[in-house]
Amino acid sequence: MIERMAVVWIPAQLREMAGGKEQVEVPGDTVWQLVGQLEARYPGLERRLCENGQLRAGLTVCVDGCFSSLGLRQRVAENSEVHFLPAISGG
Amino acid sequence: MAEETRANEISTELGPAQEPAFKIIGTRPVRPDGLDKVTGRAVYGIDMRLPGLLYGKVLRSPHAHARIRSIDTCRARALPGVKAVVTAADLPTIAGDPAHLDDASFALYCQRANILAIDKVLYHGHAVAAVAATSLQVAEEAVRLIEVDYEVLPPVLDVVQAMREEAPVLLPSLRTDELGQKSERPNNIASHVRMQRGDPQQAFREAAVVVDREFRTSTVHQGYLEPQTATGLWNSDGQITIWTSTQGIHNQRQQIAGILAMPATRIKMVPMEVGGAFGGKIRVYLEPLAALLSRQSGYRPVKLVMTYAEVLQATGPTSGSYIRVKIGANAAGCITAAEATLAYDAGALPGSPVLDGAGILLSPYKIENFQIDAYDVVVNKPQTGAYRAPGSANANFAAESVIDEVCEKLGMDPIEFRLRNAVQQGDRRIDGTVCGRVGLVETLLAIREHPHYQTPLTGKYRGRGVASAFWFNWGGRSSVTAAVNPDGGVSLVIGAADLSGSRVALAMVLAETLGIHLQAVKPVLGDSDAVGYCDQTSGSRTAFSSGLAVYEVGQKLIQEMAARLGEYWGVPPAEVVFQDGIFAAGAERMTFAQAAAQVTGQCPIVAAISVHPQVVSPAFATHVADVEVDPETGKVTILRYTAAQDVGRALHRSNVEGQMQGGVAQGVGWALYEGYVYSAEGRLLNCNLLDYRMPTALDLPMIDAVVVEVPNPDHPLGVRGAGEIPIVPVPAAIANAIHDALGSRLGMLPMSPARILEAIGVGQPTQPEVG
Amino acid sequence: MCDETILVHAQINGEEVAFACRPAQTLLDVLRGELGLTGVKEACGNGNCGACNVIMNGVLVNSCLVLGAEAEGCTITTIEGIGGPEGLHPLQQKFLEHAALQCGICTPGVLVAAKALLDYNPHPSEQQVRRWLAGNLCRCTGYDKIVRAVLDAADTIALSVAPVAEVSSNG
Amino acid sequence: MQSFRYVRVRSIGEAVPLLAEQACVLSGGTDLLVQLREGRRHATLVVDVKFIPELTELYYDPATGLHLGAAVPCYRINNDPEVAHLYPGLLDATTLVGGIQIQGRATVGGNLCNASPAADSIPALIVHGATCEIAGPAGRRRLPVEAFCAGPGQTVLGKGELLIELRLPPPAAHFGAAYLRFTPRSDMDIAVAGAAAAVQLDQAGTIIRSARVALGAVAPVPLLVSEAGAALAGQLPSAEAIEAAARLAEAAARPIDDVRGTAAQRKHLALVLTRRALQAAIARAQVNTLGRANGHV
Repeated sequence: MIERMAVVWIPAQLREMAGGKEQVEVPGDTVWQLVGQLEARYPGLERRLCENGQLRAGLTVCVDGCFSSLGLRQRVAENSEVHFLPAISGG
Repeated sequence: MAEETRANEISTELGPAQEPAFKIIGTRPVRPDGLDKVTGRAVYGIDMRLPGLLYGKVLRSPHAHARIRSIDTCRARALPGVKAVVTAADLPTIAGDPAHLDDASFALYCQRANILAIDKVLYHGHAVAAVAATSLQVAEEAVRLIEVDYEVLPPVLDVVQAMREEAPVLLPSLRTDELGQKSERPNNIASHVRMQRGDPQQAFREAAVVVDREFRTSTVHQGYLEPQTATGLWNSDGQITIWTSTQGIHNQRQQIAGILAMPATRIKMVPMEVGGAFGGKIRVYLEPLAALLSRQSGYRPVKLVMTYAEVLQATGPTSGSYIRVKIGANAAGCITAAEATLAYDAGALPGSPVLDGAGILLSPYKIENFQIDAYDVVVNKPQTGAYRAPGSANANFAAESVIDEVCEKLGMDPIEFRLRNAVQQGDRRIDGTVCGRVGLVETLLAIREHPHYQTPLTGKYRGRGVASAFWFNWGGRSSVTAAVNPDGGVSLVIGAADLSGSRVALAMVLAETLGIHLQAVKPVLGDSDAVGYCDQTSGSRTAFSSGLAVYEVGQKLIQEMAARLGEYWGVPPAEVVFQDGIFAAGAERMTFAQAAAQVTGQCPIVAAISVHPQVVSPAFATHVADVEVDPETGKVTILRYTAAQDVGRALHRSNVEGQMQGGVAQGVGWALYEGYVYSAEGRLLNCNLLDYRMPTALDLPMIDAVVVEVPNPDHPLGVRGAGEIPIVPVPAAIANAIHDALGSRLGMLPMSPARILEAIGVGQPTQPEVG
Repeated sequence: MCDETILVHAQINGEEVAFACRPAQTLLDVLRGELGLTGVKEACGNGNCGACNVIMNGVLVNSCLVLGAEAEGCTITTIEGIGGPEGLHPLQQKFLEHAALQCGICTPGVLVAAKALLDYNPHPSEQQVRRWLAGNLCRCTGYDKIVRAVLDAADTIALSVAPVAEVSSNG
Repeated sequence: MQSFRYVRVRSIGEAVPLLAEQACVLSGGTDLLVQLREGRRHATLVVDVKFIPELTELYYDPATGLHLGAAVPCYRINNDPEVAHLYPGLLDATTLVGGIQIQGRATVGGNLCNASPAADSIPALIVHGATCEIAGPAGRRRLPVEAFCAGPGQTVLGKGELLIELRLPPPAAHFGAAYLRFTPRSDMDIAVAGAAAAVQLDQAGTIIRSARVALGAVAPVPLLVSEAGAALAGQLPSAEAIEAAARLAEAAARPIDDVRGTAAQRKHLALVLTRRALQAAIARAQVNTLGRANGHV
């Protein structure tokens, strides 16, 4: 069963931990699985993005231009682009 | 033009996409709630009256930074007519060592500490205690009788000084967050976020032109005229009702529930008319105090209204900031590299809009190599709140000033330069995501072809400035309920606060969808128990998100009525067709009103819809300003102002123009007149509307609002957010116009007459107003 | 210590009214409190915003800078006294048609000021409207539609040969 | 607002004895009520003087000049054809104070007694050569307006004394006066700096016989710069003469930094505004043959 591959854009402050890469292609069906794969390759990275099983407060995940309200449970498609961005709501 | 220009085909013809024929959307009907506003009958939060009402007053700190040793309220409690006195001791306490709180506890600590100071006062005006009495006069007297023993500490007010090693530390449990990693030592930098792509250093080395400038901007306030107010009743059954002037009844209910440590369901928020907000009425200030005072006074209603001095000292102005921007471009006029450092003061508690500023200042343009560093820094000033595209007008002022200088050095027309670099569908945005269909190019073309830009500006000390801008916009959760009346009218209950005319705009969407007259739709605001959860009205989201909910509730009503008519006509519902307000199946036909009379008899027709749009299309704008500067006094007069903005689809055309004109006016105040001025000890010196100068009718010309409509493919009606972007490019457009008039560039906001005189060599340099 | 109260007689919006007020109470407090005329708004509280405007003896004033006691024997018009049983004043109608208001908190003060202007100068220029309304802050509209609505109302009144309004004598 | 008693007096005789204790005079109230509310002034008694006939008179007598009651509100001055015709400097000031609403209440007497260094009407009164008519327990006295202010918010009024009236001498032909101020916004602001100038030309309207220059917001009190006026006497109204006088005004200015402006800015504005006030005053003097309207049309 070949899993779907998605492209995760690594936030600038975490690239050092991720061997300096701007993007990393990892397999997974949900954002949570992608983060697990990244943690396997680059230990310590999950703790920077998540806290007690949730995305850190102030972060939101954008999958293919869609700001997901599901957070880590958001499903991803083949070649999905995943970005971790600041949550902004405006005034 | 140089040969290797980036292929940037621009559709130069400006025709609108083919327009679906709307009957009501896009027109300018009179708003139904307007009558009460022009006759003085509209009831705002400050107009609240109840039998047995008590009046509250807050004691505020005269110091910018001090430890509270003790608070003696005995004499106040003894004053005849005083019914309740509260301090931070009356707030639920937070477990754990204040110096080592986890993120969630620290956030709750900050919320509570801003309602009533806990152990320390952190800014001039910080609330220390509150009193409720039988009259405002008695309450004011009682506040004077409260004795507080302060240990005054050195304040830090300027964002750059606050970042230094030796600066006094405001919050012992605050450690710098580097995307999930905390610094060892407590300090005033709450967080640092970096955005980076490509190799900016290499790109700068290859650039034909590089401009690197520093900017300082002052703290400014939203300037709504109705001060913060709240009337609260904590009843003997434990249920709380709050009448308030807010942008978000459900959001405030959650805040109050957290602060008072109680379930949100026990709190009912009743939305009164709001006398202006612009982002400043999202956070709670007086609501928890009203509730606490009400319980302690034997369950009597308590009303608090801030004086305007309190509004300026102790609500949520936006950040004073330090911004450095460096931009490189090749000879062909393409931006090849950019660097920016933004340090925003968050006021006393973390949470400045530095990430909004960092996210927008370069976003109108395609840039492959950039690095942006954003610092959120606490200082002894009131905690910053949101203000119309928070943190963006000051960031745009910095970036668009540097871009104007790059154009000047390249000898390029500022619009041509922006057209060459404008982000379009398919391009990679600064935040890394792929850009959808947007309207920046169309706004640039609209300005280029506008009579204003086509008419040369002549005369000494006169100048023209251009600026473009990006704003994210926001989707958020919206809920509406609609019920069909037997006469074919429809009541529409809206969750979103109506700050400037959204009731009529949303009623227009429903009337258009149902093919009925606008007057047949009754838009009303529901209290927090009468309508589903609705995020606050902010982020330019209401027309976009609540508009989507209203469109969908209209569809649902039609389905429900079609199904009932199917039963009535004895045909499968799928055969019942609805077109231009007429239901039909075979030979059968009924107007909406006829159908309503019939089917509501069978069973009432009600529909409730909640939405949370996930794809949010950003707003773009391009403005042009003509100014004249008196070189002897430094006074700036705005001769002409034109704003072009892509709104996707205008619902109520006058409302959209009004948002543009109002945003420009606030931007003019930010650019030329407004700014907090603090004493060295941290006292706010201009906490009144005489010395906190907001533009008057005499300071502005007519403002030409050019409504550009590039329909948003991710919305059934093509709507995009429009409320915030109008303020963003204004300081930059005026700064660039002043440079065109005088030849010198100003790096500070406000561009006050004294600073303009200094820029042309009169008088000695003024240090940035401490504020 | 409750200080003595003063009984004040005045004509407000065409009706003879008597009210008791403390000497330190402003006319604005009285109008909104004792008399329930909450159309008169308090924003800045010290004469810098115009939201509390009333016409007193034909003169446009900030009611926050007048003591209740000073109203003795005066004739006062508030927003509630503009327009009447037969319908809206042309200014009110034009403000609605032009969408010359958004949040509306400044609107009562602006309408009272605009009425005082048109009583004094029935054909003002744009600049005269702007000078006359400079004392009425508005944070929502940027003033554009307010000025257009006042100019439009002036034309409408001139056309309709409005009844001769008592002439206000502001400077 | 802390509480106080209010009394409406009908005569000077009724007012003077009341002013002895911690009382203050209420005429327009646009400064007093703000100060009482913000605790910058304290009073147990407020004496409303708006109903004393002598304080509310406004008339011109060719022999004695303009009689301006201390409690006459600005709007009455703005609407008075005599003032517009004969005292353009005063009119410049009274049409600038606050906004239309403030001019509906604020009085020149109140503006003078408030004694703000940045007051708009005081420099204008000074260049018009106004004198103050004061009543008190020891009877009446009169003094030139430039001697009335003693410091920021302080006047020379003794205990129980009341300002009754300002008298502005009748101007001769070829007299002209003007008042200008600088404010960042076009209205509603308090002067960052102000300058008034008055010029009396000779019969032929060519030589300056005498001149007076006064500045606002550049010293603890509104400042008569006599050396600037003296320098102009006997001169042709040339750019050089005007510049020299303006330089003297700049030199006399001793401004401070505050929330409204910087000292350097005010020093510079003293020069610029004096120059412009003199130009305006001279232009008005040249056309003023006491026959035709002068200044405000």
